[in-house]
Amino acid sequence: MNDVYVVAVGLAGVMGAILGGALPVSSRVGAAVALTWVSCAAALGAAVTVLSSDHVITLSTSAILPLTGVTITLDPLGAIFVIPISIVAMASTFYWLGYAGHGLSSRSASSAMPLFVTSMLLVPFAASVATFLVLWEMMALTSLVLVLTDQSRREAARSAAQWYAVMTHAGAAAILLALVLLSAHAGGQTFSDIEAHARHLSSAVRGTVFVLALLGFGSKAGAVPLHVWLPKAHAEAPGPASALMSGAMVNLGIYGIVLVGNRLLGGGPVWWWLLVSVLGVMSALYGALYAATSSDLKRLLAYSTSDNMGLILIALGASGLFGASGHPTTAAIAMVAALLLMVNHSVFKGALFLAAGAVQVATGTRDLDRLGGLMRRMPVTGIVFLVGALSVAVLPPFNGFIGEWLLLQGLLHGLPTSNTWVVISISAAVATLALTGGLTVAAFVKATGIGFLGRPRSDEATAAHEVAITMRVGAGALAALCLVLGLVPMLVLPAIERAAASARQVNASSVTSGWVSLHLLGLRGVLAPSLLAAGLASAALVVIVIRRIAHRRRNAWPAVNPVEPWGSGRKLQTARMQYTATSFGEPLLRVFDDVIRPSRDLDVSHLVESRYYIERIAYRTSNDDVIERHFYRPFIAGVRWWGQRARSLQNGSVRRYLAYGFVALVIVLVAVT
Amino acid sequence: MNQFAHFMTQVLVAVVQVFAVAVGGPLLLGLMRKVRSRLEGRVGAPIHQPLLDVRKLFAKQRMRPRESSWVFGAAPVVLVATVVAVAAVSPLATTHPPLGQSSDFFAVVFVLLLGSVVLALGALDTGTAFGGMGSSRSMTIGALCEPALLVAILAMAISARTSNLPALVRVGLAHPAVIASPARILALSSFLVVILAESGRLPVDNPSTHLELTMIHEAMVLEYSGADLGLIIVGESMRLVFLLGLLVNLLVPWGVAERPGVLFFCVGLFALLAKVAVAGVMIAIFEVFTAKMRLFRLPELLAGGFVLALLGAVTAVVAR
Amino acid sequence: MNSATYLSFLEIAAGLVILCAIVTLWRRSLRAIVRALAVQGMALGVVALVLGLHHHDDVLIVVGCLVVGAKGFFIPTLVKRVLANEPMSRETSPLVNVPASLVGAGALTFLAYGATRPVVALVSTSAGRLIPLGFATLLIGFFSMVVRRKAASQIVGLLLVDNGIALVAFLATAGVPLLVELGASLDVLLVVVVLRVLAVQLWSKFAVLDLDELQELHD
Amino acid sequence: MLAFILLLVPLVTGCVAAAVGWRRWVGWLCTASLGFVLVTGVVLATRVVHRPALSEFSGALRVDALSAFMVIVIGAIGLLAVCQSVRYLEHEISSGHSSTRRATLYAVLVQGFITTMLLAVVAGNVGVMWVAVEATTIITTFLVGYRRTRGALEASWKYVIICSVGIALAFLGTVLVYLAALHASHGAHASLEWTSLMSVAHHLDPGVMRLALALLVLGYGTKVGLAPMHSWLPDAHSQAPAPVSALMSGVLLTVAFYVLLRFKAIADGALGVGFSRTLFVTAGLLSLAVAASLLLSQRDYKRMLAYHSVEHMGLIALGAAAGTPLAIAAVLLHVLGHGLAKAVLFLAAGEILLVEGTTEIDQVKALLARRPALGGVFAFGLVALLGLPPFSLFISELNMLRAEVHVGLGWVAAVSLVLMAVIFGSVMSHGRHMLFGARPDGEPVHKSPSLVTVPLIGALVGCGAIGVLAWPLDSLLRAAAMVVVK
Repeated sequence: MNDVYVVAVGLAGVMGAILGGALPVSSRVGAAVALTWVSCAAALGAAVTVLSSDHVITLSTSAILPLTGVTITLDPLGAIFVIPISIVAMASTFYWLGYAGHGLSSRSASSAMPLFVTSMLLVPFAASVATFLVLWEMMALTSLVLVLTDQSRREAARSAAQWYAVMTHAGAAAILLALVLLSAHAGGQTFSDIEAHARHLSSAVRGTVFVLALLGFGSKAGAVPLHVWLPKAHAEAPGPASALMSGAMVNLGIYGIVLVGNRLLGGGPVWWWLLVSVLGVMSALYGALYAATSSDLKRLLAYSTSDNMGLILIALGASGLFGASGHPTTAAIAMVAALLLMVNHSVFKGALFLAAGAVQVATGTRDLDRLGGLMRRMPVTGIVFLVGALSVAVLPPFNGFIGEWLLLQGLLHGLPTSNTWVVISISAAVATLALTGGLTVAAFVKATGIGFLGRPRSDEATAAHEVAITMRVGAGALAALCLVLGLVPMLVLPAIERAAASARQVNASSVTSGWVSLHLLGLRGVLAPSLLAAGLASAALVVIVIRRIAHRRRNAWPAVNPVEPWGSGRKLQTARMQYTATSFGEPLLRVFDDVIRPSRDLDVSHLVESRYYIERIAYRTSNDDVIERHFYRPFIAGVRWWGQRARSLQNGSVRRYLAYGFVALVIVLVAVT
Repeated sequence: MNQFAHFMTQVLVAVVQVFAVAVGGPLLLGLMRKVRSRLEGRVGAPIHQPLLDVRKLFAKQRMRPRESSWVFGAAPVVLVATVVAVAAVSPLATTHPPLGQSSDFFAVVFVLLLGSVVLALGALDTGTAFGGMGSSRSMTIGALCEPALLVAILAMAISARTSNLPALVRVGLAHPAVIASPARILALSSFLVVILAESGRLPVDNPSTHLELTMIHEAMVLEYSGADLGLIIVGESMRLVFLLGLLVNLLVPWGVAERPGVLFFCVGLFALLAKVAVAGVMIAIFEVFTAKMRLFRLPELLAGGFVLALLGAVTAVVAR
Repeated sequence: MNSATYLSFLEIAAGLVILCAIVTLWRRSLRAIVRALAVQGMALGVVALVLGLHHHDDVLIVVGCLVVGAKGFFIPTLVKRVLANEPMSRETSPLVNVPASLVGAGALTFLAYGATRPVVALVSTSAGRLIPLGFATLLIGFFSMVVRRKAASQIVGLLLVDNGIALVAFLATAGVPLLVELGASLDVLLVVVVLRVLAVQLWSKFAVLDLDELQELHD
Repeated sequence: MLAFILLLVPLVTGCVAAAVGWRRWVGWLCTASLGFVLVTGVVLATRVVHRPALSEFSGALRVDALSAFMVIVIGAIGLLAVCQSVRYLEHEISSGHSSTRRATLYAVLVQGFITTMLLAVVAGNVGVMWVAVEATTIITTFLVGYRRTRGALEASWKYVIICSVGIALAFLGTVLVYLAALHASHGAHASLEWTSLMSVAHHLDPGVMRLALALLVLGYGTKVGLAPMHSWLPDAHSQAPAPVSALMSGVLLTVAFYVLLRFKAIADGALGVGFSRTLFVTAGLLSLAVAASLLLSQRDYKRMLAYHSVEHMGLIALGAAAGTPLAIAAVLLHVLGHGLAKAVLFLAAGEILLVEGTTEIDQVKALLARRPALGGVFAFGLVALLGLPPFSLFISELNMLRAEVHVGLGWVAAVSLVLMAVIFGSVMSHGRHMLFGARPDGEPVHKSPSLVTVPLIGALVGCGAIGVLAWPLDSLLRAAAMVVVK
């Protein structure tokens, strides 16, 4: 029975791809979405089955994939990754129904989307090296096709696709090498073989494998400094695709690290997890900083993805560190926090990217400096974005807060019991967590406030209208889920605990309990998210009532009177006088000047007649990615230089070509004797 | 029946705490102004003047900028609601506040942060340069405050092995040595810096300025009028009282009601008000002798707060 | 034929093969080079004949006669036709000058002796001691292909390589099986024909003589 | 008789073509002859996959699983190339670049080319294999120079000179193997039969075999396109008519590699795997490095494809260096997958050259927008060639790497992955310039003839299918691998 789920996931995806590529434009998106839903539903069914019982789905056949065959196993760890992917995928594809008319109904896109979703869903099912890698590469390839949707119109999309393709390929090569090393040393390519043998490998091999896997999967998760493709590709992908990439695909990078580090290798020494934590700290800080100073809506969201993945890596690292120093309870809490952060991130980042996609559809731009006033024009999208923003800013009563709280509790209780190195790194992690928290709040106040509030800053924003109903429903569902998970985290926590136990290869034991208030078992930590929310709501109600009573009692003013705002005495206020995203981020940019090193360009042209009169002032700042500028660009330039030099190897002279052979012959003769 | 009585008691405690904070807030503002005036050689307005101001504002017309959305109107409500919600469940007058078991320090901080965020959004919704400016600056300060605040809480929580607020206060009562421990001293000094910055006091922001270019907080609320402005004044002053209340209870917990009983509670309430008043007076005296810092020198101050907190956390771990 | 005369004939013929190879490096006149090639081909045929007579191997005698005919007369004639196109039939400026080439040839001969030690050890007949000469011829031929610029010189170089290999084949194994030997010879013949056709076309259509002009296809 | 008929059919077809001259139906007849080759290959495969080798004419022709597999490769890719030749020749004739006489010559030569390749893979005698491989050089020289432009003649000159030297070295290697075999069997019944060489492999003199194998790798490596003797390859492949490039790159290189595999099996018997592993690793890594370096600033898309062949031959050499049954099976799968993908790409490149009139990457723009079908085929071909699933090159590369790590060549796998990533980056960048971009205003969307696109899409689907489905190739691959691995 359970095998049916697996077959259905794969089959529905392939059928969706075929129909999406073959049907006429009127019906292809509908068919693709329907089959994607079937695929998601089957995956969800499998995941729920696994999580609600101790049953593990396994399936293997040698009829598919020559020389290796396919092995499928779904355990609780995999299942917990399947769930958010399928939820985000269902919402995004439903949203796609409305988005399709805006340039996402080509054959290639309709064919790639179901395949993309299916390969993402199946990655956690994979239980052999070959199966995993094939699905992993399929996922990369199909998402690349989606990033390329706008290639004929936008140079940026082409460039993003190239960055994405090359970085992903390099990452996949690292993963491939790691898994192949494991399988070669373990003597079998199924994960169960590897698990059985990996503990007996030499520490050098284990360390190499872990570092390679961390690099490869870290790049997929957007960990700094391997993140450079992410803000480009996630920003350029069309709405539903970017939601899937940022809300679902990056999770699989985390999955890979847990899979290799915890499951296959069965945990490791302290330095592994210090490395993970350092990667997490860098990603979180860097991502938050760039999110806070970026003025492109989707780029901001993408950097925030790096930031959130950094938090998850910190949690994973903390879990490993606590585990390695013998503190199972805090290790368990940190692992649960990591997985909860992952689930939460999927939901709110999905909602945010879908809302951003809606903004792009309605206004044709992602530039925050050209937006504004959308809350009145697109109320549903605006609320979705606001909810997502409050979630990502870890504010109660939304879901982001629960994960952050759990992580803080894990760190708090783990700290006093650890050794010096762990203490130092965890303290740094806490400081990072705190700083990124603040920066994220600033970033999302900016995104919401500049993008949706105030006055429209361009004609496009002025003319914006609310988007199609399917898009609103798709995005709204995720936003609603943000609230639900924020109020009742117990909906997912038991499943996450089971998955965390499976990841750490211990017997499942609860670390939290309570539907209304969340208790940490064995530690003094309680949170009552739903009571908190109820308190907030009733307090707000009371305040509103008081405000209304105060009004009614005194006089009969019209409720609220719209007026021109104050402009230092100036009568006319234009939208251009508002703060823009750039000016909003300016103070932070100044504070972190030394890190970001923005290039500023002040261009003053004076009147010819007198230097005291100024004709025009042009001021430009650009804060392109400093890691890209200082590490990637020189590297690319170096490779290009070599490419130019190497051309002389093949300069056309037949005598030179013969000389190669002659020299080779002489060398061979000398070597053989 | 007994449960119902217990429930009603809890509600009553909550209401009284909230009421005390709500009335105490404007009164504290008045007190601080009074002290300041006296030190500057003026008579100054009566201490209850802010209460009168608020009453007056509630009677005035509410206006909103032409292009603003519902967020503008919701901001003051959320601001007040957040303080009310946390004031109800925090160990202000008693160490057994309603829902005290789940009154978590982190949760309290994030709920308060929700209020600031919504206010900043409301400011951006005005569609004016001042709103954006105030919002941007306050968010910058907030972003730099948060690390100090979280690490300060962590430093205190590490030694107590919990971030539960009543438990933190009770630890101080049970083991006075904890209060004098370097970890808590460092953390509380950092907490103080954060309180000053967050509630817009000198040297971070001048609450009495009306010069647009130097305004931070005032720039944000420039467009609010009538009951909305009244709510903001109440909300902001409540937040100050609440945070000072937490600070004094963590620093000098004596007097707070440890056991149930009306008498204990009243003593606790009175002690709280007295301690907060003293703290307010001290802040007012400090403000007389302090000038506002330049905006771009603020990171230095807040970084100092952050380092204090971090040192606190590290000493807490080392001294475990 | 007694073994002493057999050996001295063999040594003279094999020595002639390598001598002709060195002559091709020495002389600049293309006609002289082709003449040396013809002599070399004949000497090679003589090696096969001597071996055939000594071992009473009729097949090898036939092969020897064929080699004299093909490598001594037919192929050089074909190569000469290429020269007919060239007014200045001299290798004017080789990449490495003549003295250096000769030194190089010496070094290559040393290398050949070094490299063929296992082969000589395995063969262990008196004829087998001459195998390094075949290798040396091969290497010199390859070397001259690298340093010479004219199309005809390259063809000659290729043929030197081929002759060197044939010498090794005769000396080491008294000839590979006939079918393979015939196929190989036919292939060499065809290659020369192909090269001649190409050289003629390059000259007649595009006036290309110097191989350094053939640098249109490059990266 | 099947192997003999297999050789006879393309030969007779070539004779018929020579006799009647170029007609359209002759083109289809030639295609049918390749269809016959493919079918025969499949039939042979079913006969030998689980049974001993077929032997005809007292061992002169010998078909085991490896040969049968190579016949299938030749048949499949030959079919594709020959059916595209029809369109190529008709276009050449109609545009005046070629005459009927020359078209006849082309058809005859292609059939001869196929025959010699088939001979190389079904011959039981390594000497005959050498003769056949050398014969392919002579025949293809004329095919490379078919267009008789200066570039074509230059390419054929380089091709024939370099390959002749290389193949001469291979001959010397063969002679030395024969010498060693003579001494191993003490003069009795020494022959160049592969089976008899294998039977005495353990007694062959190691010193001579080392020299022989080195010369063979260098010599046949020239035809395979392994560095440092690869240099003829970009010129010849870029100048030859597209179907010929497809045949050369897709099949000829791997036929030479097939011969090398046979010799490797003999040498491994005499020397152990260490020596051949060193040689193959050196050649493979060098090829990868050369391909990576020269692909970086490549400006000609046909040359780009040619260097890609150098890369893949390097990968195959590395796989062969590992030498386990899994590695060889993966190598063979790679041979088929690479052949199909490369043939598709060269044919698509030929079509692009035909319609765009240039081979410069910079001059070709926005193919996907302007010519969706052709651009799509080219794009998917590149995807296949870059080793992404579902195409079979991914799974074969994966298994080759697995085998390499398994035998302790982990560093080789790592270096090759780095070089492959560089190649991925540069090919991606060239592909981006050719494929992506906007259609200029006013230019209509061009349709490509279905005669071109349908077979190419079919081949791509085939390349994907063998990468996904284990049946029916799996058992053949394993059986073929066991032929050369003991």
